Amino acid sequence: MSELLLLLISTALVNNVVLIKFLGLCPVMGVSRNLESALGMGMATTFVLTLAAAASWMLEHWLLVPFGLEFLRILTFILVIASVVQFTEMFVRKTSPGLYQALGIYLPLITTNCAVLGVSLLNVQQAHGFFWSLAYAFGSAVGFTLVLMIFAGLRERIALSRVPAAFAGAPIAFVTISLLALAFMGFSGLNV
Amino acid sequence: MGLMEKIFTRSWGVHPRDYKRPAADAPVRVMPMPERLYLSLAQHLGAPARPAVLVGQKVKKGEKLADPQGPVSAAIHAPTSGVIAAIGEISAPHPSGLPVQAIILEADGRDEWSDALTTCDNPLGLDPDEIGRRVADAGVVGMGGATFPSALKLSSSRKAGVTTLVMNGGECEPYLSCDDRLMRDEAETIIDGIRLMLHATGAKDAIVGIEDNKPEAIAAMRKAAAAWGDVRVRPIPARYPMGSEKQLVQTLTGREIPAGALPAAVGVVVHNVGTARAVSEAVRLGRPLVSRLLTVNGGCVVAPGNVVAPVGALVEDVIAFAGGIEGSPARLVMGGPMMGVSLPHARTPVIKGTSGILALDAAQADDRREEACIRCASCARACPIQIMPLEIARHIRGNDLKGAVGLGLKDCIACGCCAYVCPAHIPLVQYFAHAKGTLAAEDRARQKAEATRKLAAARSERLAREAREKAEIAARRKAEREAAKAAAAAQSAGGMSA
Amino acid sequence: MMAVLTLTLLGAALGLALGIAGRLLAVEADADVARLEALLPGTNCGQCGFPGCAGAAAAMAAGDAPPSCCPPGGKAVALALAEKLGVSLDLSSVLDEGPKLAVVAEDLCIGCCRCLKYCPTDAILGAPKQIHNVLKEACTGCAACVEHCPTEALIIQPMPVGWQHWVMPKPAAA
Amino acid sequence: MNADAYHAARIFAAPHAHGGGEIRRTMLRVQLALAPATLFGFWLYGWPAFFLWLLTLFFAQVFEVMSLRLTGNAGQVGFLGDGSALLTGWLLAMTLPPWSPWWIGALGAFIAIVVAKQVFGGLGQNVFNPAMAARVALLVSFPLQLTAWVVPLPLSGLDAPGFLDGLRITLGQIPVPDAMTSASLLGYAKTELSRGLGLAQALAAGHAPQLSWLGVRAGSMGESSALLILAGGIFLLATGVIRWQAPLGVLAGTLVPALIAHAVAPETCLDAASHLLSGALMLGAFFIATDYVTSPATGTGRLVFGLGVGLLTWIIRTLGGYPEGVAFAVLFMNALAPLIDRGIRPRILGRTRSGQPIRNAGK
Repeated sequence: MSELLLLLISTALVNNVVLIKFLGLCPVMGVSRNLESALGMGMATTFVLTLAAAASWMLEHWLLVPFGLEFLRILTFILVIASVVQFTEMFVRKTSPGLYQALGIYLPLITTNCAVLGVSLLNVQQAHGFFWSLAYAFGSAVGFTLVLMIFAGLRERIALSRVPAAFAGAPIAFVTISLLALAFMGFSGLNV
Repeated sequence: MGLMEKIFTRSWGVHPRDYKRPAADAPVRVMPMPERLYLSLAQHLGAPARPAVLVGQKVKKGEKLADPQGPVSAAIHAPTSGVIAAIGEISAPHPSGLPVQAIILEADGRDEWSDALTTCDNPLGLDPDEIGRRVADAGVVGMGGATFPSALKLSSSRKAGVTTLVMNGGECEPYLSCDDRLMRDEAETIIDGIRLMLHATGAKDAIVGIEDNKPEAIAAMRKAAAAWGDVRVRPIPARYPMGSEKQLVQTLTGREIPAGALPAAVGVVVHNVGTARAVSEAVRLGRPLVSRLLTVNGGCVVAPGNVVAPVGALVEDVIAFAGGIEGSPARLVMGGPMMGVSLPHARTPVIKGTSGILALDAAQADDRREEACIRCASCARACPIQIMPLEIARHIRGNDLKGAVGLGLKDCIACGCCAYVCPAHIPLVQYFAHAKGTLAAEDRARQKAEATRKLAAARSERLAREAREKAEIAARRKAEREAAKAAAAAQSAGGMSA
Repeated sequence: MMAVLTLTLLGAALGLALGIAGRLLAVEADADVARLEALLPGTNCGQCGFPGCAGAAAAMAAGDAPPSCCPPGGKAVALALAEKLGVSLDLSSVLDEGPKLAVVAEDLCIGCCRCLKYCPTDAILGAPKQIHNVLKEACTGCAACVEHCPTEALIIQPMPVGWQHWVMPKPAAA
Repeated sequence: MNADAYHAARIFAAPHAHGGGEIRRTMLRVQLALAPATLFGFWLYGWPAFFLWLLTLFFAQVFEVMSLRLTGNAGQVGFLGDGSALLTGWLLAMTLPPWSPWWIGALGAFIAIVVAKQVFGGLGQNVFNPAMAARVALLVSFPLQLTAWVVPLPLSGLDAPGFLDGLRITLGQIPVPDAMTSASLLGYAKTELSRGLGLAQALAAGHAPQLSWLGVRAGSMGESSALLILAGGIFLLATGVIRWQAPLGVLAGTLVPALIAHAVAPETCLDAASHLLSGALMLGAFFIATDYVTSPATGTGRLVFGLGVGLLTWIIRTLGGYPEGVAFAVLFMNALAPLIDRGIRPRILGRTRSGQPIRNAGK
């Protein structure tokens, strides 16, 4: 139990999927303009990541390995991820039209969020068991959501700052996230 | 303030240097009647009054010049006897200096009271509604500066069933001392007015809150109130904005007024001590509100002090009477320095709510360049209603008015504490005033859009109906013609067959 | 062979699942146009170049018109539309000089009554051979009447601001 | 002059009075509070420390003025400006190894002033503490230079460098002899632990925490004397420049876990006094975590912020890869500050915490 907790902390902070592994930067830059949509995006991605990790584990262990089809891994994983994203999109559209509008193109783009595929593949690579895979995916997603929300909070503040015209918009966002990555480096080597 | 207190207490408000003395200790001077008076038709909260006199008409002191228009409005009376010279525009006592409709009265120098005034020797025997009526007839409005029609406040308090009458003798604004002076000199009249207001509102008791930096006023009021069990005088700590309704009620009664509600929501009604005096004068002597005590003060005033000035006197006349100006004033302010309005020039009239006229020198006005906010949050600590001025101003700066409202912009009482303490000299109150004004303008635009949308819909409906009617008429005509034709054909056919 | 079969089956299974989910989570075609139209002034003045406010709303919903296409609406309407449409709006592109008003030049008006029938809000009062007048409360400043006046007696002016409605200027940012 | 000659220069909004507070004065007070510890640092580490301090301040101000010129905001307040850049440079100099070469100071000043502050729009607009951002960037980029702590000279047998030698050390012409460098207490503890030694054994040899109060030991100027830093902090508290929430939070955030951990595992966890008196904790508590711009605006928010800084510092020091964690902890909490500000707001008078008007409880 405590090992699972440590895994969560480790994946969320020490090996943060965004700031240390540099996966899933597109939605972090794209959907961090305000906190509400960042939270929505984080939850949607958490859902997709965890579900995709579960589905891909089952796919890997019940289909690909028994039939010797490992070469289809990336293809089938993407298929599963795309379906989960499609489902999430329908769900969000039905339950929260406002969030659906706010997330815009970035919602279907979760499909191409490399963090999702990356985590699924890492799970296979590191030969995690089923629950371990789930925890690993969930921890990564929590780390993703954490960074997304912190970054959204910072950008909300910066949006009202007197940023020089040359740096307004994307440049200042990159400067900010680089400094944020510096802050996360403090966790490197954390013995948990 | 002790060191530990300074470090650990969460205190609202500010302790500005008050500049009240020596003006407060100088005896009251009565200003001679100027040759012309300019009576703004909008000198109270609500709709402007409607003139009830004609140009050239002779009036006596205390005669009604303008009637209230609508439920929230107040009558205006002649401050002296004379002739109506004109009804026209004059620069409003307002930062914009935009014109306002005014009755211009040429004084005849005799200053004769009208002989139609209704006096009353036993006003406590009157019906409470009758007191309200007489107060309304006298055009009494709140003298603290908000100028809400007092009669309306009396009657609505009665309806709301308030139990406590809080009398505002706080006078927390620096420089001003007219309420202080009034309480020292006319405590008996004020107490009488308070007792009339108790009668009119149905409240059980009255608490007079006076800041503890006015010991003479406290003593005078205590002495005058000693005879009455239902009027208590309570010293309160001197702190700005103690005279603000929410803060005063909380300090005196411990009750917190809900946001957006009147004090009546907690069973309290608040009146200014100056209003009590005006009520007493109106009911006992039948005298309408035609003059008031105001403080002339500031570094550029030669002889600061309190002056009885007729409503409608020009600011420049009042200042000239008070000894005139020395040096060049950095700002001319009507009201107190924290919430008063800066005047564009001195050719603007005194109104019923004018509690002071200040000619501030450069050091007092402290007009410095705005720097960037360093988020020190001094403003948030000073804010008596505990909003976050720094955050709200940031949103307004970035044109995010919706965000500003979400942070409590509409709760702001514009007391000015935030801007007073800001080390970056950010004009926070100006940001808030701008935002509130813009939101109000948007509201008006929205209401107008609603109205015009209805008009447009009515018009297209009318056009459709007209077209339909035209078509019906055409169809009927056609049918008639065809019927006639058919009849004719039948006739001719019949004729043929016959 | 096995690979093809697996992929086909997988695809079919996921497709079926999504199809069912699509049924269960169906969202009715949203009433975008109606919601947009509700935000417009509704005077059908035609300044946007579309046939009436309904036309403009349809064009905006289809993305053929920017949210700033309504001149009488000004900044407020443009902002509301942009929010509904979920697009960001460059406020500098919106020409908003504040509310406007049509005014009759009394020395030019010949009382021909031609303008009356073009006013979308019936804001012009007038009888034949009488100088016309514009009802301030009803006029939206849409300028539909201007071109129909034979003597150019109708002028669009900014709405005069009284001191009660005066807005404190925003501090000049340091 | 007569009143009728008066014409308002422009539209003035209320209030027409001011309490007299000034940004420049606030900055000056903080600098004053830093002075005793700094002077002590000069005495302790000699001329190189002074030159590094001077150069860092100089470069900070140069970069500030240059940036203001470039963004068109220059010349409004004179060369010294509001004093904020000098303060940033000063704080940075306090955290650097005192014998660092000049370019460490210059680069640090560049990162602090240009990258972490002016790019965001200058004073008040930055989201990360400039001095700490620069310190972390330097530490990550030049770990060797940033951990070369010299032994305090008054106690060492070596002669203190003179004016010229000091200048040459700062200019990088004379390498700092190995014999004169030593690990800071936290670094030493970390290395010894990684070598498998217990703390009791490791600390027996010469590192006495009691010295921390006086500060006569290897380290930066900012950690040299906890006592003088504390005195500066109390001065700031007394003058109302800072308030108690953030410092208390930082100290408590480190103290509590340190006490517990040391009681449970004295061999692997440093004692509380060492934690409190070493590294940049005191400086961080009173001078860094109290930075208005990058910390939350409410008292409660600042307490939470401080607790976070303190706790993260302890975690990084005890469990992490770096011996010192104040700078990282501050940066991380800086990033959280906007969220804390959104979450913790004072209750508006007449409203409940959720923003609804209160019910008439008083009636």
